[in-house]
Amino acid sequence: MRTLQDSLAGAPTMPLKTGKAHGERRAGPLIFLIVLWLSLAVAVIFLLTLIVNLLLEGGSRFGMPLFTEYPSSSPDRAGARPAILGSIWVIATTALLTIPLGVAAALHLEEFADKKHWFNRIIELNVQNLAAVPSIVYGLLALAFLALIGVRDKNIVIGGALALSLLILPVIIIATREAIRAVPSEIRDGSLALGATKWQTTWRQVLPASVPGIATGSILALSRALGEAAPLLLLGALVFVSFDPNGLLSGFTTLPIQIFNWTGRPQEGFHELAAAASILLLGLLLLMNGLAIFIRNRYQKRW
Amino acid sequence: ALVLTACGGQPAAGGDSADGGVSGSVVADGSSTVAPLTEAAADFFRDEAPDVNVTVATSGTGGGFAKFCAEETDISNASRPIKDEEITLCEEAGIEYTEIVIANDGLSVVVNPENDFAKCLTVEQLNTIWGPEAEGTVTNWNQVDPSFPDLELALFGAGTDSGTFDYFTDAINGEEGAIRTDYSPSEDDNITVQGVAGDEGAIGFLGLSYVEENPDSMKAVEVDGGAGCVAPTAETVQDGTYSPLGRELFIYVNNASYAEKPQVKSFVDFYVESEAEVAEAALFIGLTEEQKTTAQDELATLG
Amino acid sequence: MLANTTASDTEATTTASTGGPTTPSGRPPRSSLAGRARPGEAVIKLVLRLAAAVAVLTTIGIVIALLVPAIGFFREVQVFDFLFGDRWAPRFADASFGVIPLVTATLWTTAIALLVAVPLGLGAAIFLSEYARPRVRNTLKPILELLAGIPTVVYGLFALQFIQTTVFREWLRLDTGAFSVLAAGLVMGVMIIPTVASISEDAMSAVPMSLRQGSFALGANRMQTSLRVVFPAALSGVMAAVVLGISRAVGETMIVAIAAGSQARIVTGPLEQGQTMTGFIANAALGDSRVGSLEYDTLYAVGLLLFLITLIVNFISIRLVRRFRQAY
Amino acid sequence: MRVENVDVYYGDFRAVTEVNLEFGLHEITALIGPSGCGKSTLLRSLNRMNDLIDGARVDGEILFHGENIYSKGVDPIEVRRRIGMVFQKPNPFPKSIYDNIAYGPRVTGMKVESMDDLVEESLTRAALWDEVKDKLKQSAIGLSGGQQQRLCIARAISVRPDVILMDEPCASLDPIATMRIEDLMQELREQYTIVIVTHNMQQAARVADRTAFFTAQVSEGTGARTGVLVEYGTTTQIFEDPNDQRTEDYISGRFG
Amino acid sequence: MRVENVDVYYGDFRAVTEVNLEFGLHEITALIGPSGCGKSTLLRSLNRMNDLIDGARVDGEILFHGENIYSKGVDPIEVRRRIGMVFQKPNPFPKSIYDNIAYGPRVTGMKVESMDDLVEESLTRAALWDEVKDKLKQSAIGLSGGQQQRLCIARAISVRPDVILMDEPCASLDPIATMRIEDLMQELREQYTIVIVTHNMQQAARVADRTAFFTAQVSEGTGARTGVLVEYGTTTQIFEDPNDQRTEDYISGRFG
Ligand SMILES: Nc1ncnc2c1ncn2[C@@H]1O[C@H](COP(=O)(O)OP(=O)(O)OP(=O)(O)O)[C@@H](O)[C@H]1O
Ligand SMILES: Nc1ncnc2c1ncn2[C@@H]1O[C@H](COP(=O)(O)OP(=O)(O)OP(=O)(O)O)[C@@H](O)[C@H]1O
Ligand SMILES: [Mg+2]
Ligand SMILES: [Mg+2]
Ligand SMILES: O=P([O-])([O-])[O-]
Repeated sequence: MRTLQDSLAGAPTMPLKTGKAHGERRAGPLIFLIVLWLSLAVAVIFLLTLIVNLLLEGGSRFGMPLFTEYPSSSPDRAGARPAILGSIWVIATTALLTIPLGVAAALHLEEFADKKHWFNRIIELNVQNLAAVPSIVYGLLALAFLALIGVRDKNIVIGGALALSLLILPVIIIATREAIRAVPSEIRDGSLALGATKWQTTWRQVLPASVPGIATGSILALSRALGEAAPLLLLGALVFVSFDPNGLLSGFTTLPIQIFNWTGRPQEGFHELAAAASILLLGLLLLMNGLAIFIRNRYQKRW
Repeated sequence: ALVLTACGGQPAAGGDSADGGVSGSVVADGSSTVAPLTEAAADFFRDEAPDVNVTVATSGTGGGFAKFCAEETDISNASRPIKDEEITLCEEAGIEYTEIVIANDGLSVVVNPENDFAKCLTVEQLNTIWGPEAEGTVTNWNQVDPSFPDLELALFGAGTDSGTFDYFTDAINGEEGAIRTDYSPSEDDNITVQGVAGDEGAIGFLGLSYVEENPDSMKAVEVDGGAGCVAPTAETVQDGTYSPLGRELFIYVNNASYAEKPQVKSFVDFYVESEAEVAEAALFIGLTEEQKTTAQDELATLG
Repeated sequence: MLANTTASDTEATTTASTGGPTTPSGRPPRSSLAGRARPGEAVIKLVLRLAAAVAVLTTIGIVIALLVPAIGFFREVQVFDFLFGDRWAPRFADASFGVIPLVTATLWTTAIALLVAVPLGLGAAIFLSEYARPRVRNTLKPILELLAGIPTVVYGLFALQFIQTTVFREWLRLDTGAFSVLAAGLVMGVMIIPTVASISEDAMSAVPMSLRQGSFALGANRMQTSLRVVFPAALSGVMAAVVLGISRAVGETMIVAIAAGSQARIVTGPLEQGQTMTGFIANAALGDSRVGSLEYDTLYAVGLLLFLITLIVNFISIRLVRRFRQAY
Repeated sequence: MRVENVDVYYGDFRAVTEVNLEFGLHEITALIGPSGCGKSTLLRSLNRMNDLIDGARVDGEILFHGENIYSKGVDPIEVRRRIGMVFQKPNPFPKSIYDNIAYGPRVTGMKVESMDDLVEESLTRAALWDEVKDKLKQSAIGLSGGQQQRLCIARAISVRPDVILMDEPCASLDPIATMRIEDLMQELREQYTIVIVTHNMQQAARVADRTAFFTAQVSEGTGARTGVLVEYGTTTQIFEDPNDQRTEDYISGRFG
Repeated sequence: MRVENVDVYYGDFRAVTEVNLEFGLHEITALIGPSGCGKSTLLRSLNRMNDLIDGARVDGEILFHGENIYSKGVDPIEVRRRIGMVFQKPNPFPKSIYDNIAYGPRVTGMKVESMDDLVEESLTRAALWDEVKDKLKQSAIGLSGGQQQRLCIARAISVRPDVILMDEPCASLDPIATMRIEDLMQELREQYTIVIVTHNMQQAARVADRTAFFTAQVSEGTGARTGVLVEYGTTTQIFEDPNDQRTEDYISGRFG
């Protein structure tokens, strides 16, 4: 065996410090990085422009009257109170309809269903497909359904909630499934090995552990429903409502619909109101998104 | 489902509330042109009777009558008189109603503010532009009048469900519903406003209120119905010289509703009583003395 | 609630052991291992299964809801005339039902949206997955995702009033009217960026670290690694993202209803206005169509076409996603 | 507990072939063998945990107190209560220490006079009581790995099983924690029949009364691999005087 | 190549402390030691692969032909080209065999007269040419594990590095494939300086000229663990006559 000294002798020297600019700093990679940055920048600048635009246009109308006043033929007197309350009614109803249903469906698919069974495979495929169905088609569905059961005035809270529920049900199912899947199988095994039944395991271990994920997914889905206008348009929700909605069968309008309605008015004041209501809606969505992210970061366990 | 049908969609059957004021709901639908009037009335009415819920939807005059004759609404807003087939529909359903002229309007033909050649158009010229024969052939202003510049026409107007559409086609093309189809029809008049504002060669038709409210976006042309060029103004409309496009706006009241629902009676009474303020707030032209008396007489017969 | 029921069911029949286990294997068992009925459990399973079946019912509902009026429509109008006719004037006296004009407008807005969303979305995805540190990614991603949460009405107004009117007509002095498929498509594209970015990023993040290490160890830089190793490996996922973007764009309603225009005509350029399939449905919904009338059925015929298009597109997407899931 | 002619399948794949074994009462039996030879598979089939894997199937009989746990009418849930299991990675529930122990008795509807006493007893038997008695309400996730594993053992004994199965219970623990668990096994053996899978031959030699050596056999014809039991006997015999060449090779580290 | 006073940190955690080593030219050096003692960490710091890990940091000097690879102005990409690396799990790109080999020369902008020749030469040196010469256009994913690993070696030498680092290159391979890789290392050693991390002491004894033994040291005060170099010498000396008690314990299997 050679000695270390021997073997080190005669090492060729080629400098590592090349004259050229370094790997990541060469023109190509740099330009590429700039292009990537720009992709994000365009999106963010767009977002900012949109917000600034809204603030400039609607800022002056963003005040108490927007929250407390009813619509009016005069922009100076008009507010979005019924629309705000209508949105709350519709979204709350949607939440009550969808979350239990979506969570139950997800539990079935993830915990109980035999994944190879044709029925469950159909359900699975279906859920994926439903998530991509255009929202306006859900409006058509709700419209046809209400017509079928003979409801005449389709512009009612439960009708709107029905359309939006169908719209976000697949989203909630998918989010819940992901949350459930993130619960490690060791937890399930541990529970089952103690003699717990499948449902006990699901109810006492899997579900509690996936609550943050379900909450995050549901909030995001509901925030999408909150901003939807198209399916409600089909139910004829484009109305002047001068009272507070007060029940499932009450007539209603929602913020997006009110915004759409106001922009259709001739008076400039209404356009400002529309912008102000958009600020409100955007604020609400920011809040919901923020809450979802907070829950995700705060409660989601790293197993 | 049964419950929904039974309740007919709106809460609270209505009636006199304990404190003596009226309560309950009033459902209005129909013309989008007339809607601002009814909304203004509802707006003012809220100061009188805060417990009455007035909803105003905008399905267009035709759509409104369809619902009205299906007994879904108490009041139908209309920008033209009821048609024979609609009368039949209501008769078949056993609906009795009363027609009330509630305001006047000058159906305005509007062009882009930059347009300095089309100051006055004859009914023939309008027919040349809008007639069914024009479809696909009349596409340039210079085809309307050789003195007009070489500028492409862009056409905007009311959609087929609207009374404005019916009235305009009848007045200009001699037959209700007869019109070229290659224009942008919309139930949302603001689309017409934006369309005309955004295209130098644009021409459109809509209610006078939109013109008054958007002087920067468009200007109304004078119309020559055979007796010289007349601009649409409050006076020319009221005295009938703005012909053939001066028109009356109507509400149709369900007699049974008026008799049986105190909230409908007090709302309609209030509406007719304060038509001048309402018309002003909604940017329409009020009734003449004669028209107002007729309206009050009509109501009196209903008791 | 439910769990309590099951627990007490169980309690009634369990023979709880008392002492320590002492039975040698030869002796008879202390308690039988016999199964027992757990009715609560069975009911719950049924309920869950029913909940899942709602998904199927919804689809069946959609199909029936669309099909019945659509059949009514096709009794009056030839399928061929509908699919290949080039004049769309369903609500006029002189009616015709050629859907091609609506389809061309949809194609234009979708194509423009993809031209915006695909490059920008992929750029954002590569940045987030290959360049951004976790903290940067955790801030940027929610911001990006906000774009998907903005109500489409707000987008629509922005497209019409700012992009079309202020930017296109005032600043750029483009020869365009009040509406254009370009403005609607651009804004729709921005709306879709998060969809494309988020799914492609998932696909790229799923590429095993070892491939990146292999590339770096050969002296490749980040750009080369991203473009030549990570991107090709994530290709099917990226395709799925694009395909999902397509179905979002085809189905988007309010933006096109507000900003693309409402004249059903064959669109031949991006600065023209045009009515999309969804735009037609929304516009028609503003009026009123009686159940059973031809106008009503027309809505559903277009709705059915829309549904079928997104269905086909989505099937392609699911297949692609499955491919990239299988790859690792 | 006796295993008779057992084959275990995952779908078409036969993971374990023709195993015959008898676990001695109040003895510790170690299952050893190279990776993938089906030790975990066999262990999981002893308390029907394999039922939960799609396509898993057991042929042959596994007799528990003379009753085949796979025969019709046997409730797998009862089987699992009576035959406890401890896993390779400690898997405490994300609940308090107390609730971790109380979970089993609660879900199985065990009649207990005082849950507090049961919790204390279980933790004491698992040699964990002293360390956690002041923080029973704290989350079990906060415990160290070794403590977590002992908690899992305490949890397993809380439902009073007869048999405890352990699948590499010390694989993720440091040597000191491992030693504590080994000591604990020695104590538990007084009351329970224990079956342990381990990769660590020293461990098998230290704790087990009997040892079963498995290996993966490749079929000449099809090239399919399957786990077979090579040799079973007292630990001393297996380690000092194996009958089979393969056992000797494995033990002496020449292969695997 | 020389390692001088090197500490490697992950954030605040010091994974490796005070290592001094010199790798002989055209020799194979093995790094051995128990799990977690920082062998991979050190290896990765030799070609700046650690740069890619957030928070990873190297103190001290690593001299390559007398030049500190961490000094300012050194291009880490050039370092990696000159010091190749082969990983534990074969990681061929999901491309054709040909493209796998051609990738390195292409991305580093190497001037090659004929890429075909270079591919053939690299594959031949990696003793893979005969097996794949007829399916160069097929995906590398279709190869067996051992072939994939040789492909990765071929890929590493395609950019003509001076040094090849290998992190447990045979850990996921069967004995026959392992033997082939070991033979290959012996051949490559004629031209390259090789540093290999292995868990398999027999392997170290078989292939390495020199061996460095590392262990994880737990600090008395803080309880922090860090990797330290215990002993470095010719393989024969380390295995037959270790100076340090810990080395002897490890080699004889008494610990770890
Ligand atoms: N859920 C499963 N589905 C299909 N095959 C499986 C499953 N689990 C294990 N196998 C296969 O069964 C065989 C035996 O696996 P098993 O886990 O029982 O081995 P083991 O002896 O426990 O190995 P180790 O020592 O690595 O834990 C292996 O070939 C494995 O791939
Ligand atoms: N990316 C990382 N971030 C933080 N800590 C790390 C990272 N990679 C490794 N470590 C830690 O550094 C220490 C040394 O790890 P390393 O992988 O170098 O050990 P090793 O000797 O290669 O072990 P093995 O033989 O298991 O591969 C370990 O404590 C490990 O947890
Ligand atoms: Mg195992
Ligand atoms: Mg390592
Ligand atoms: O909405 P219209 O007044 O045009 O019917």
